Amino acid sequence: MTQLLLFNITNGLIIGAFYVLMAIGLSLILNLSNVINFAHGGFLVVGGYIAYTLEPYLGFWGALIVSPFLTAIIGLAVEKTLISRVYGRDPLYSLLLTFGLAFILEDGTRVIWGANGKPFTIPAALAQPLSNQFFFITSYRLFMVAVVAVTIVLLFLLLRYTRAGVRIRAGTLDLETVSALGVNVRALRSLNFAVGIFLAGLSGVLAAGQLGLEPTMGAGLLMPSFIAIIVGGVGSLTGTLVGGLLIGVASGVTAVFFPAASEAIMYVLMAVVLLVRPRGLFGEEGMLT
Amino acid sequence: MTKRLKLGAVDSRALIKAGGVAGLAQIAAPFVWSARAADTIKVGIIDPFTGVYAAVAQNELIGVKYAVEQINAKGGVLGRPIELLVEDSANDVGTGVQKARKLIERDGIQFLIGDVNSGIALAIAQVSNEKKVLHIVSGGHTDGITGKDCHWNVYRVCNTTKMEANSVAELLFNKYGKKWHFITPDYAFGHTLQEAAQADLKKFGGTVTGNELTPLGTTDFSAYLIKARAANPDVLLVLPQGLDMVNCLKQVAQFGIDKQIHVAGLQQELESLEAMPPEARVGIWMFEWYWKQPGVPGVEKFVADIRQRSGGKVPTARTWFGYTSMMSYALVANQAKTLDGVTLAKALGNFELPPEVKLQPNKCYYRAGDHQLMTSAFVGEALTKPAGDPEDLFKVDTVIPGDKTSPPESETGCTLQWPA
Amino acid sequence: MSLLQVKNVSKHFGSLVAVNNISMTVEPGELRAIIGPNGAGKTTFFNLITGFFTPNTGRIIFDGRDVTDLLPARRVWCGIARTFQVTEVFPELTVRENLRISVEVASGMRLRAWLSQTDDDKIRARVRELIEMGGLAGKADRQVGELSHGDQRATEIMMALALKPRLLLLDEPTAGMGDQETYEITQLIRRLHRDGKLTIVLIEHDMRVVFHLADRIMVLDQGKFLAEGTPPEIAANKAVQTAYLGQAA
Amino acid sequence: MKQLLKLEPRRKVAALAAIWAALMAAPFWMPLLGGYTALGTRVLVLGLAAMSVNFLLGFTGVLSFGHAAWFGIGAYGCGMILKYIALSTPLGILAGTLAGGIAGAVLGALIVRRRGVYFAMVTIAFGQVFYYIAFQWSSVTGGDDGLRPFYRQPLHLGVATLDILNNAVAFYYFVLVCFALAVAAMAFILRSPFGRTMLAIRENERRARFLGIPVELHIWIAFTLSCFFMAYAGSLYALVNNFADPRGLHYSQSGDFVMMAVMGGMRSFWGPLLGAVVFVVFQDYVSSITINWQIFIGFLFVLVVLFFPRGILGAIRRTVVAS
Repeated sequence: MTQLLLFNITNGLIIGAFYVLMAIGLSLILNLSNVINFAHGGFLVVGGYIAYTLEPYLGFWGALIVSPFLTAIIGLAVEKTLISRVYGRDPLYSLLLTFGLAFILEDGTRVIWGANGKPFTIPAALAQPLSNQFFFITSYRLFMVAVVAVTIVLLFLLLRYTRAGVRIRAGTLDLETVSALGVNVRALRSLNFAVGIFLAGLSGVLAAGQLGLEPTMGAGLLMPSFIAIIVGGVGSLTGTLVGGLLIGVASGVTAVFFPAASEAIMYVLMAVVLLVRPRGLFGEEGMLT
Repeated sequence: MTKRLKLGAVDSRALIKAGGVAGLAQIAAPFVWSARAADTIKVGIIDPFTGVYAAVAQNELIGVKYAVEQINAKGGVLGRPIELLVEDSANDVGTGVQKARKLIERDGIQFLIGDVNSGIALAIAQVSNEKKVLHIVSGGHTDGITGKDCHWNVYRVCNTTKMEANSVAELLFNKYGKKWHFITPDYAFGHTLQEAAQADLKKFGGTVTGNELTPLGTTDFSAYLIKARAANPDVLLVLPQGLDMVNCLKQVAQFGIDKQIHVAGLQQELESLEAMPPEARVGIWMFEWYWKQPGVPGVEKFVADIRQRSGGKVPTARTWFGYTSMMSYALVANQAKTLDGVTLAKALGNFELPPEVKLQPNKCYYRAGDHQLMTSAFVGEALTKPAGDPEDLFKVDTVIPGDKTSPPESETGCTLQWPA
Repeated sequence: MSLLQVKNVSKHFGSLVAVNNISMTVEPGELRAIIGPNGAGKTTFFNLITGFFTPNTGRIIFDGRDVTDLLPARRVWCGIARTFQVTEVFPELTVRENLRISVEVASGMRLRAWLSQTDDDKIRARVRELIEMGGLAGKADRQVGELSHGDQRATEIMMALALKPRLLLLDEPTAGMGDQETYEITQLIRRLHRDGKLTIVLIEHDMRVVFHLADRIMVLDQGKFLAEGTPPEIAANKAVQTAYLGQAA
Repeated sequence: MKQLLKLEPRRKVAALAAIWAALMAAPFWMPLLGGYTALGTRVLVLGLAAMSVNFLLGFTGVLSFGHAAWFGIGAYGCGMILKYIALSTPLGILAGTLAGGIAGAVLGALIVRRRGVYFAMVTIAFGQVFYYIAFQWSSVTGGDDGLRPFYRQPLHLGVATLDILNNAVAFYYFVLVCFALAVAAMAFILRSPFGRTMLAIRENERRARFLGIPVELHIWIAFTLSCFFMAYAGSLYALVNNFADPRGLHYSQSGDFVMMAVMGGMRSFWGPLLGAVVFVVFQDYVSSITINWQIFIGFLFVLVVLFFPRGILGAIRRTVVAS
């Protein structure tokens, strides 16, 4: 029993790491631009399908690197033409806009790649369990965790040590002041959005290696990311990180004892956090409330 | 890319052609349909063309359209051409019910096909029953449709979950072993499928080491697989369908579980196998219809014709479901020389499908007592390496006739209430 | 007894001390002005009195009752009403509707789903009275958002007045106004104070307004108390001059 | 409502009369335009739901993106009564309305301090809780297969029996009466002093607070009322379908309701009904033509957000004012 529990906690952390990658992208966009990006799952799927299309030409590794960039470029185009128009307006409009975008992206992938799922092949070296004992820790899942870890460390370094990163962080706290200091807020938001979509694209490639690649796969992954953000606290990327891992573990462990509640447990966790600490685990008082 | 766009275009074109001139008026002025010619026989199909069942629903539609083409080329039904009206249920009951009412109340269809989703199929069967319209459920497997929720006007083409379980159980038991562990999708379809398989297993004297109920839409199966492996069974039965099954089998293969435990399941579909990487295509399964049947009359022509209409893809079981549903109506109506729903529903009982429609070696007929089509099960193994054709992903071992897999009529729980 | 006693309140945001150990006593019927250079902490001090923020230290006693920990709405019920530096009204509603809401809330009818004819008549009469008093008669049925700055300000003051407050706090009532509007608002405040016997505390930058209206003046600088006294006393105060000149230089 | 419909009183009366006349005659004129009675009934129910969302969104300024949850709970409540307890349509509606309303009241108390985009997020997430309950507690709710079978029951009106089960037109009028009751209640509340405090909060929350309105309490009441209306609409929806299924609780359903409200015009009382008409008919029409109708719906969203943020009625009013 203890072993089973231990297995599932480790396993939950692995799942959580994946939620984190998606949630951080969502969180970046929410924090700076006050936009809940419903289309995030759609971009994830696009990233997966682009990787699937590139794989025969560039191989898995090439696709892994190129696909997120292409997804980010699509994201940037969407931001420039559509989303930038609703900045500063009632959040209602950005919600509806990205909601509509989600429809377009899902049906768009269906038009381009077909409704049936696509087999996305990962290198044989990654498709192996590490040991017979810990069979659920495959090299692919370890690789996934490593990619997530490296990406997040890089992201935090970027936010701390580059000029744009510092501005994004400052803008999260007080956009008006940043704007008053002469920073081009428009460009900053575009960059930030592109980074967020890059992360969605990367999540898409990673997900395609483990899950079935289908136009509808993004919608199911969106909600856990939402909850990761709420549990961690809106406005805090560290919070999103912790929140994602937490719900991963909670859902992994619940699946053992009470599988019907493995989704619901995330929401229960969220409800408890909201009751005890309304701003989330790492949320700043007053932010976005 | 152009393939899909073409299919979209075909939709409206087929709509127009199917009804001759009539359809054009509908596109141009959908709300003023009284102007349309009235000499066509309208047939409706409701299926989830968007959402998680989109792929199988779209294949079904290809089959229905092909059937309409064939029927109209041979003079239609009672000399009148069939006009096909296609409606998307969007995998939503409310939408499905509304579309059913629209097709029946406004468009005045004579015959209804659908839905892939069992829940929606049951809901629209309620509507078709209320309106006394002949209805064939093409792709919803839940037992109730031809069991305790059966209606006089509703027939079903695809298998019941009991039939699926009965077809595979014996082979699985003899070949793989007697300790079974289930991964079951947590909804009615999964429950009945699992119960049926478990009952068979008990009959043979085997044991169940566990049953993991996985919520529909589960993406990560690792927690369940950890538990299943710890139970150390001989066979792991993977019962989820569609995307869930793809996810599950992908993870099974990556964890190397298939190298320690036999992996198998009941219902398998070409759509799912095609969505999986080679290493995930393992185990014993049943197909409800398979495109490669050397020596069976009509199959080769059917496959060739469908390939022409689907951008080179072979027909799947779903394509055949759609085709058979549509053909059944035309055949029975031409035979009975009437469009009256009650008469046709009566005539379809014990109706046997001719070779060019059944496309399988065994006898294939609608059972009168529960309105279930006695169709064969194609039991065999999934192929990691395609045998020749890239879409040949399954090796058929045996083809078991439907009346061997189906429980007797008396056990289905169906009592048909015919209108007075 | 004093109407308002503020005792040694402080408020800091992180390391920034916005209000540092300030006390103030306001007598019934008094008109008190608070002045000081930008960043002196005047508005924060106001926000502490009205419950927008809770002070880190110190107490606030209103009419003998400790209101330090009460929520804003409760302080309004005690009789403290305020206006804001940037006019806060209901812009898409008419002047009449703005005032009607205020009157209904003040009459304790805010949760009512139904008004009797007598109640309705009373409310309408009171709204008319306030419209007259604020000099808004010709504009009563226009959306407040479309009105001039001065009229919006007058509406806001009338909304506060509709609450029948015992203490009215005005945060820079003439901010951003032309001479004519400033004059009209000043006259309005004067009427409320002289004729209505209303106790008023106001923050103001325009020294003409301050010296014209105030009974007593308190001066803040960089969050700290600098001086208090009658207008002539403050005018003569060396520290005050330095503070203002210092800022000017 | 004078402030809501900025039309001359006489024109307002005429407009109201026209709306009710159109609704009452719908079963007769709709077939001429290619509609069908069931579509009319559905539009009424979804329109009522959109108006309930707008009760909160348009008149209190609070955006709930999880309102489908209350709609769905209403549907399940009504369905469960009919299926398990009693064969009575009114009892079903009552139970559904209470179930959804009370659940909304409890949850509202939990989240009423959140604002703006955060409030929207929290409502989505909590809405999904109920979705998952309906989806996964299959022994009670029927899970993904939905709750069935149950049938709306004929109404016994003392002297006569109204067969709303088999007579589509009779059922339409039954729904219309239910619709009228709810709409009248909404209009009544919005004209009351409490209704005006809702407007006050929408217009300027800070001002409202410093007028002495306990804003959280008032938002909670408005939220709860809106949940009751929503659950009421949901109960009717269960009767329309003779079915309740989890998709009715999903956040995408909430999105559709919000869209109807915005598309019709959130500042106006009748806007959401108009939005529901346009949305449902558009979807019904496009999805019959192409299986890729979702793209069109997506573009409709984009179009409305970018070019008609005030909705159809808002745009019309603007033109009227400008001319």
